[in-house]
This record gives sequence, structure tokens and C-alpha cells, in this order.
Amino acid sequence: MQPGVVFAQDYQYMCSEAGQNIIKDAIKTHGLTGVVVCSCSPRMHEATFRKAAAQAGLNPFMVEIANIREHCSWIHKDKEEGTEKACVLMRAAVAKVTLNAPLKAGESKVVKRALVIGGGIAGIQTALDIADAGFPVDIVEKNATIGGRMAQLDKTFPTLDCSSCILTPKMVEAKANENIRLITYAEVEEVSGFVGSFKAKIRKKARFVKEDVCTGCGVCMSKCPSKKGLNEFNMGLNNRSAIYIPFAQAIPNVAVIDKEQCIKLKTGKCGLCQKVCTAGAIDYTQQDEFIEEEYGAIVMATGFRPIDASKFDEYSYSTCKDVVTSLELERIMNAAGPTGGVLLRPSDGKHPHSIVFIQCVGSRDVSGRGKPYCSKICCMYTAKHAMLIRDKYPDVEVHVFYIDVRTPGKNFDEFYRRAAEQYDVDYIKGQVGKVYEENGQLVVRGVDLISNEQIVLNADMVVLATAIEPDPTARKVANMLTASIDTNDFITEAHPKLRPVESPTAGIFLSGVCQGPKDIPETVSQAGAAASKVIGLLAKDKLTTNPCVAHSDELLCNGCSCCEKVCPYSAISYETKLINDHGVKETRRVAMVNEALCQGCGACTVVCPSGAMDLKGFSNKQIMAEVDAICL
Amino acid sequence: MQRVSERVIARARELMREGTVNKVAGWKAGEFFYDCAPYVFESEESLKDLVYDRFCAANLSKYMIKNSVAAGAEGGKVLVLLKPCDTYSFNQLLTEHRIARENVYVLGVGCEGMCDIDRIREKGFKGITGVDENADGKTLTVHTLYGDGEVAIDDVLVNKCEFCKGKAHMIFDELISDNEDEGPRGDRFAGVRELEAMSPADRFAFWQSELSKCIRCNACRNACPACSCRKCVFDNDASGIASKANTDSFEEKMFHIIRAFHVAGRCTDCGECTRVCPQGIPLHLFNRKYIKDINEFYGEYAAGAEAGQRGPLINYTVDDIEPAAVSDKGGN
Amino acid sequence: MSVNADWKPRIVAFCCNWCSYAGADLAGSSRLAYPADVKIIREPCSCRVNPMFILKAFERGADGVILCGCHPGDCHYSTGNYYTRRRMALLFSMLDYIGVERGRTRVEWVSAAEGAKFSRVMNDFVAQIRELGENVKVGDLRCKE
Amino acid sequence: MQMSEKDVAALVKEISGSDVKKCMKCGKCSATCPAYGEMRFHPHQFVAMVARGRVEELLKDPTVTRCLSCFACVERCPRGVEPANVVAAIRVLAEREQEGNNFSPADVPKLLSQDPEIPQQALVSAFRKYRK
Repeated sequence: MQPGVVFAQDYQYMCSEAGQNIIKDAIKTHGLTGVVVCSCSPRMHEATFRKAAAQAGLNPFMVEIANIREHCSWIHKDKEEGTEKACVLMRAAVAKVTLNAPLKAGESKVVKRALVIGGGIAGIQTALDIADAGFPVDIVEKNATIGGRMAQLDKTFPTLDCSSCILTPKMVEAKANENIRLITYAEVEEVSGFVGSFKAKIRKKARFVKEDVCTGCGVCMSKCPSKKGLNEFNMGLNNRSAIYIPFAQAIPNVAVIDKEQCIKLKTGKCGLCQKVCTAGAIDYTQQDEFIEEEYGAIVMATGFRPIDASKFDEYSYSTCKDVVTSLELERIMNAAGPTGGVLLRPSDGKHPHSIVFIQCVGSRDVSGRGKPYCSKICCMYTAKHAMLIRDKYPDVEVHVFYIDVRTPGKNFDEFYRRAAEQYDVDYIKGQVGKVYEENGQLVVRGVDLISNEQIVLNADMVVLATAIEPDPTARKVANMLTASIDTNDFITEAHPKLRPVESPTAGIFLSGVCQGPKDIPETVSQAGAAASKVIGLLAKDKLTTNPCVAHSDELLCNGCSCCEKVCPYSAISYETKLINDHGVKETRRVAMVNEALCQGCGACTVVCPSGAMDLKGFSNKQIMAEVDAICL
Repeated sequence: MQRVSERVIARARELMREGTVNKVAGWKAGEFFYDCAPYVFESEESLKDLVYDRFCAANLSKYMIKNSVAAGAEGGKVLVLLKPCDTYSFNQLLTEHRIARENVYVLGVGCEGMCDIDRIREKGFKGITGVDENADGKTLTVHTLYGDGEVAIDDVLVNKCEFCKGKAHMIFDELISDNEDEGPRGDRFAGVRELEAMSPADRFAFWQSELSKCIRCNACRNACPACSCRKCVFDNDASGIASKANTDSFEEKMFHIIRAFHVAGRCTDCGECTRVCPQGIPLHLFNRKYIKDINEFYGEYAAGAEAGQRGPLINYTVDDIEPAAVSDKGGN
Repeated sequence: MSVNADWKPRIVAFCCNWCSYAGADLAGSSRLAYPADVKIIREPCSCRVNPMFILKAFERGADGVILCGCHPGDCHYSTGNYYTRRRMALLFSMLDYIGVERGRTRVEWVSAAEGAKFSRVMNDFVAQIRELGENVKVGDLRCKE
Repeated sequence: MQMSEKDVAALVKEISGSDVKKCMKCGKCSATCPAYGEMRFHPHQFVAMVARGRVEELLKDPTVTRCLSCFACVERCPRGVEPANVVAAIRVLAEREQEGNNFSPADVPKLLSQDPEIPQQALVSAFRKYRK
């Protein structure tokens, strides 16, 4: 046995009730001052064992875990080698635990207000659920209206009900709810603080329209002489005026002026909208405003966008107008879209007779042009599009090139089969190699892998099921929130299975596609899950803080300020005070750590030249002892 | 240097007499002419022992940590004589809030290079009784028991002056100097490059041979202005480094490497460590390696060039070089 | 290279709790094997790794030390690994300068999602150390025979 | 020494440097192939057959030379499989088979007269062999 070890026991399921009882009994029977559990990762059960120790009267921070599962038995095939390594890991943990000191968690406040970043269906649903529980919520939306991507969709699968018919009531509800404040046309600029008390600075961009005065009558839009702006809501397929309301059901139903496009703002001349506005809502002098607010929890619901299809020049997206993305097709199919819901091809406004859908454009692509993941929603929306077109225009031939058709989800496969069987959509197993224009005719060259033939099809329109990627703001927001992000810019969850709506950063929650590709029902259920986590947090009056924080020994502190400069939380400040060093009294400058702000990273400990700064729970001596034990 | 010397001493006396300062940190001749040691003079009378000659290499900045505070407590000021290179250390200590600036009167003193008695001896002189600087300012007359001889000053400079950083003072309240700044002298990284060109095994052998000479007298640490912690980590049990009794310890073996890292980014290359080492270990080769790397990786940085700088190790840029990329550079 | 046939490299890996330690956990749960010579020490952040720990490891006979943290920009503590990057660049350069080859020290950024990368990095690092053979006796730096 | 078909397949992988396991069977290589109609086996089949260790038929197939080495398949493969390199590896191996030549140098003029469109690749391969 290792020096200091008085009791050792083997048990298969240490984390079980019975296993925990063994630990509790041992602590009481042997009067243990430290416990080492050789088990799975501390990221899994450290909290469990610490709680058990506490129940037996031992300070929970006198427990250390030797990770002999994920870091040992699961990866080493050679039993002898593995066992040897397990012993070393145990030795290191014992060496550490003998130097552990009892720690006591502090307390910090919980601001009972939540911030939701993003006002799509994910953000709206999360906010509604939090608000319903009685907590105030702010939704910050970068666009002029809430609604997000779902507002742009025509119908939804697999029920084929109208997207805005089910979304609009939620948007209205968000506006009407007393606990929800909508901050549209705004972006979060800065976030500081930590779980329970974040401070956010929000920039509300100038709309040049008084939000509380505008009635949304729309007269300004019709009178505006500058009508050449690309209509973002319609994916740039038609134009809008410089002053505009994004779409009929926009919330808030308030106009906004595009300052790059507005003649008055660019040249000082015009001012027509101001003249026609009977409410007097137009204000060309409006400036960006800043809102500063404290929040107990923050939800990221930053959503997605389709990737740029022009990277795939073999599909001729940038050269042929009749090659469109699926989201563009949504707008073409939509009654409020550029064609009033009539299927007309963009180049000449004629009715198409043959449409080819290409799936997996940029999804499952490791060539560097696309995304390595499956975008998850494309198989289903392509089936939806194919079915809707065949239903409304039976004269149109529809071909779908697919690699796999992925339809896990309630009623999803049945939906796809209906498209193929009842609506006679031609599903071709294979990819398209090239789309090109020949004598004014779109030609699609693909392959049918089942019949093993290359197929050349004439098409009037080609629809690309482009991959989706996280909204480009996600990375910036995640960095601001110190939430970790994966190589595809999706936000990492605290645990892929067990904590899917939380970020590893305490107090940050995930809702919707910012966490990974998902469809509307999944988004809504995740939004609800994130809300319930937020509610659970906001329902608390106090939070216990991590006791593994930095601590400065004022007898050793030189007062050099190195630590202060590297602290990411401004948790270190300097104070000139009377120091009594074993009877020698001196007034000098020393570092002080604010334990509520300190998150325990340890950056300060390394820059401290005198070694005055140390980290509780990961002290210099403890880590040195671990190194020692490993290199024995 | 004769003329500057006389003016410096006269001005120190004057400042003391006027009451501008009540203490003077300078150099005092010891038993031998060449062992001019740092000394804090507390009366005008005692200033008769103040010297400033070719053997006043000691850097007095570090003494300001205690003396500036003490002077303040007594309601006075301390005068410190700083050569150009010493001012870097002084600034660095100001950056680190170690010196009560308001209690210090900095008299910048011109310097034309300090001489190393051992190097004079190496020139074959025995029984040296004294050294006089010749009027040309370039040679010394060496008086010995066996007659006089002459030696070129450039040949007997201490290491730090061989690679002088320049004749400009980075900070002063008053300046007595006739020198024009000619910029740095020699290539101070030549020694580092020589080592870098060797194989790792040869480098290890080199350092093993040098560091085995070390007797752990702590002279380097005691003279170093960057090594000015209230309590050194080597003496602090909680640091996980110190272990006083056991000689076969981590601290004992890695002393110089640890020390070099502790002063990395803060070391002004004042050269005191090498100068004071009784075993002649070229300790500056550690410090200059860090300085060279810092300059190459993160851009030129001179610790102490001004007070309040943010040192390279408490700073970063988002696109800093990766340690892996460093591996591909230089060395083996 | 190595004269000692029984020699097995001693490798210490410092991993930050939020990314690399979790990445190592993922390597484990995905059963992505790497040699048992690697022993992991958990740190809150890569910036907690004091160069003293690395010197200690080498002094105690380690053949290689690898430090893993979140990708720059993704640090759980936002800036910790930026400092790590500077410290380690300088420390490793210094270690090389005293005769510990650069191949024996490494910094890798491994996210919590990169179990495969963790395993690959460890396999690669161990292979590299095996190639280099036994390290110089850093502990004898001041003990010339 | 006689190599088994499996060993030959392994050799193809080695020569081509292509990881055929990466293929997700989307067929974009064949969809994109301008020589599709002239080849008995198509790019995706090369990848699939090599993955299954079925190289014998590929080695015997004279239309293997019809690949233009245009690298469109390499360019457009979303998984980085590089089918053209697999085809090239097959060709290299076919050339290496001293006895089982698809061409002999003497055949070249005849082949040319029969088919003036014969791909340059075929001729180059033959000339490469000539020099031995």
C-alpha cells in the first residue's frame, strides 16, 4: 500500500448507492482524512463521490479521482501494462490527496433575468418558456424582426402545414408577454461576469424609425424612391425599398431604414418618408443606443444559414439563374414570396417543366469546400419540395439525386415514401457531377449507381440542397461568453448525451441549431429543455461558488501586478495595507483575489515570480507531487 | 572617465549638503582598488569614500527597493548613481511597483565601460597594485610590484560592457555624462548562437560542465535586480520547489533553469549574474537565450526601456507563433 | 538508439479540464488506443501548468512532456492558452538549449470533441519519443562526473 | 511469387495513396466522368472493387486506359478518395505485369491505325514498357 493509505477496497460499481456506502463507512470506520476513488473520469462522477464524502463528514475536497477507465482500461489492450498504469495513476492521486486541504464553497448571487441571443423559433420558444415560469427575459435579435429562418419557410415537414401559420402566433405571444422584452436590430457587444451575474452590453442599432411611434402602416415603403435594395427575406430574389418592414408579420411591425441605401442618409436630400409618415416616426438623426443589463443566465440561439453554394462551381450556381438553393425555392413557393407563390423560374419567369434536386451539396464533404457533417434537414425538405411541386403542378417532372435518404423521425420515412410512391418523384441514387447551360438549356449530368449508368437530363430548374452552417455571429458570441465551440463552429455541449443544452461554461445554455443541425420539432424541444435549465438556475437564490480559486499569500506578495494583468476576470486587485509578518509590520502593496469573480484558471499562479499566488485544489505542491508520483 | 568621475562625486556631495537627499547609494572602495562595492552613504562626511571609476560595475538599482521605502519613512530621499545599463533595471523595478519613485533622486552617470580585474590578470600582470586610466581614454596603465605596463581597455572589459547596450540613460532626474549614444556594442547573441549550432548532446555536455562548477553560493540570485522577491521561491516551502535540507533535490539540480525562467521577460540583461559568479559560469547565456527568443518570436523587447511596459510573458497576441512552429526554427 | 532493452518511455501529459482532458475521456469512451506510457495530469487550464512542473518531470526522468489545451480562441477561461502558448514556446526552446531535444516537448490543442485527435497525437508523440530514445539525465545537469 | 488478389488490392491502395474506405458511395466521380461511356468500369466501381479486393477484372480490362486522367473525379469527390489515382494505380500494375500485357510495342501502329483516337495514356504506357 502507498504511504498514508490505511484502507483499500475493490468494488465494481463504486458510483452505485452501495459503492458510495462503502466509501461513507470507510470514512467513518477509519477516520479517513482523504479518499481516492479509482474509477471513471472525474468529469463524470467526481461530484457524486465528493457528495458521498461530505455525507460522511469529510470535506468534499479531500476526495480525488484516479481516472482508470477512460484514460486507462478502455484504451490499453495489454492488461499488464494497463494495470501498471492504473497503479501509477492511483499513486499520483494518493500523492495529491495527501496534500489536499479542506475547501469551503462560497456563495454568489443570482440575477433573476435571462438573456436569449437570437430571436428565431429556438430563441422565441426558450424565452416564452422562461417567461411563463415568471422570470423576465430579454431577446436580442440582430435583424429588424424576430422570426428567424422559420419565418422564411413556406411549409413544414412532415405535416405540410404552413410555417408562418404556426410561427406567427408564437411571435405575437413573445411580443405580448409582459416578461419578455424584445430588443431587435441589436447585437450583444460585451459580456462579463459569470453564472448568476453576467453583465451584458447590447448595441441597439439605429433604425431611424421611432419604434414606439411607428404604426407599421407601410406608406413610407410605397413612397420611398430608393427601391433597389436586395430583399434579404426573399433571399435577394427581388427588391425592397430603403425603408422597409421585413415582412408582413414582422414583430415588431416597425419600419427600418437601410442606411447604406437611403438617399436622405447618404446625400441629405429626399426625406420623403418623413413627409408621408403621419405618425411622425421617422428620425434621421437616430444613433445607436446601448443597453446594459445584468443576467443570471444566457441562452445562445444564434441559428444557422445555408452555406455559399457558389463554392461548388460544377453546379453553376453563380452563373445560371435557374440554379437555386432550397431556401430560395422556399421563397419562390411562398405566397408572400417574389413570385406570389407561383412556381416560376427566375431567369425568364416561365413555368418550369422539369426540376432536378441535388442533395448533399456541401454536406458530408471533407474536401474543404463543404462541411464534414450531415446537415440533417435536407432529405426531408427536399422530399417536401418535390411533393409540393408534384402536387400543385403534376406536369412538372421532378428528379432527386441522393446519396442516402436519411429519414429518422416520426412519420419521416412514410413522408419520403409518399413522395416517391404517390407523387411519382424520381429518386436517383447517385450524385450530379456537373450542371451546365447548353444553348439556353440547363443540362444535368449525374449517375445512377443502381442501374450503373451515367444520366444526362435536361432541366428547367436545379435546386441545391445546400448544407447549413452556424450563423457567422456564433463564433463571436461564443468567444464573448467563453463557451467552447467545435471545429465547425457549433457550440459544444457540456455532455453530448447527458447535458445537451448546456455549455461547459456555467450559466450558458444552448438552443437550436447553434448546437448542431436540427429540424423544427427538435429545435422546439431543445428550446424548452434549455428554458427548463435556465428556470432551474434562476429559481435559486444563491449559487455556491467554486472553491478552487486563486489565493495570494500576502507575506510573499511583491506587489508586482503581473497576476493582475493576466487575469481574464479582473478578479485580482491591489491594495496597500499593513502587513504583519511575524511581528514585523510594514505597509505595502499586495494582491487580493475576489473569490466570487475568480474562476480558478491559474494563469496568475504561473506569472507570479515569488510564488505568492497559488490555486486551491490545484496547488503547486499538489501538482508537483503528482508529477513526482508519475515519474517515480 | 576621470572627468565624469570628479563631477559625479562633487554633485553627490552637493546634493547631500543641500539636503536634496539624505542618503547616497554609490560605490565604496574596498580593501583593494578593484573591489568597489555598493554602499549607502548616510552623511556628507562619509562621502569621502565614494568612488566612481572603471571598477564600479555593480548595478545599484536593486538597492532602491529597500532604500526608497526606508528613505520615505525617514522623510528624505535617496540619491542613486545609475549607469546607462543600470537604468533598465531601475525602470523594470518601477514597472513592478518595487521602488517608491518619489523617494529616489536618480543621477545618471556616464560610463565608458567597466574593467574586469581577472581579465587584466589574464594579460599576464602579476602583483597588481593599481590601475590608472590614460588620457587617451582607451588604455590603462597597470602598476605592479614588478613595474608598470599598459593594456587596452577594450581587451579587459567585463562581459556586460563588452556587449554594452548603449550609452543612453532610460531614466534620470539629472545627468552627468559626456558620452554620445553609439548604440549597442558587439553582437550579444553570438554566444547563444554558437550554442544553438551545437547538437543537443553537446549542449547538454556544455551546460553540465558549466553548471557542475556551481557551488550554490546564490551570488547570482543576490545580485540580480529581477531576483528581488521578498521571499525567493527556493526558500518558500509552499512553492513546491524549495527543500532546504535535501541536497539531492529538484531545486538544487534545476536552480539555474528555474531562475532563468523566473526572470524571463523581466531580465534587462544587466549582466550582474555572470559578473558576480565566483565560478565564472556564463549565466548570461541563459538570459540572452530568452531575450533572443522573445525578440524573434514576439518582436524586439527591451525590459526596462521604459517604466510601465507590459512584459512579453504577461502579454499575447491572437496570432502568436505556435510552440510547434518554434521547434522548426533554429536549434536542432 | 536506446541501450536499455527494457526501456519504456515515461511521458507526462498535462491536460486542461475543459477541452483536452475531456478529449482524452472521449478517446477513452471511443476506445481509441494509445500507448500506456502516457500518464495524464488534470489541470483546470493549460495556463495552470507552471514550467516548474515540466522541469520537475524532466528532472525526475521523464522522456517527454506534452501539454494539451483548448484551441487558441476557445479557452474556457478565454485567454489562458494564449499565455500558455508563449510560456511553452520559450520554455521548450530553453529546454532544447540545455540539451532536451525539441521533439520531447510539445503543445497540442485538443478540444473536447477531438477524441480521435487526442489518440492520434498521443500515438504520434510516443512514437517520436521512442525514436529519440532515452532522454539525457536532466537531473544530472549539475553532476558532471 | 504469386500474389493473392487481396495483396494486389492492397498494393493498389499503396500505389494510389488513396483511402478507399473514405468513399461514401455517392457516385459523384462517375457522374462527373467525361470518359464514362468508354470505360467498362466506372470510377466509383474502381473504388468499390478495390475496397472489396476485386482487382483481377480491373487489371484485365483494356478500357482502363480510357481514363483521361482529367482528375475531375479527384477534384469533385467530397470525401477526398481520389478515384483517378486508383485507376492510375491499376494501370501501373497492369503495365508491370510482364506477361499479361495489354499491349505489346508491336501492336501500337496497328492500334493506331484501327483507332486514331486511342488515348495518349495508352501509348505512353506502352512506350514506358518499350524501354525495358
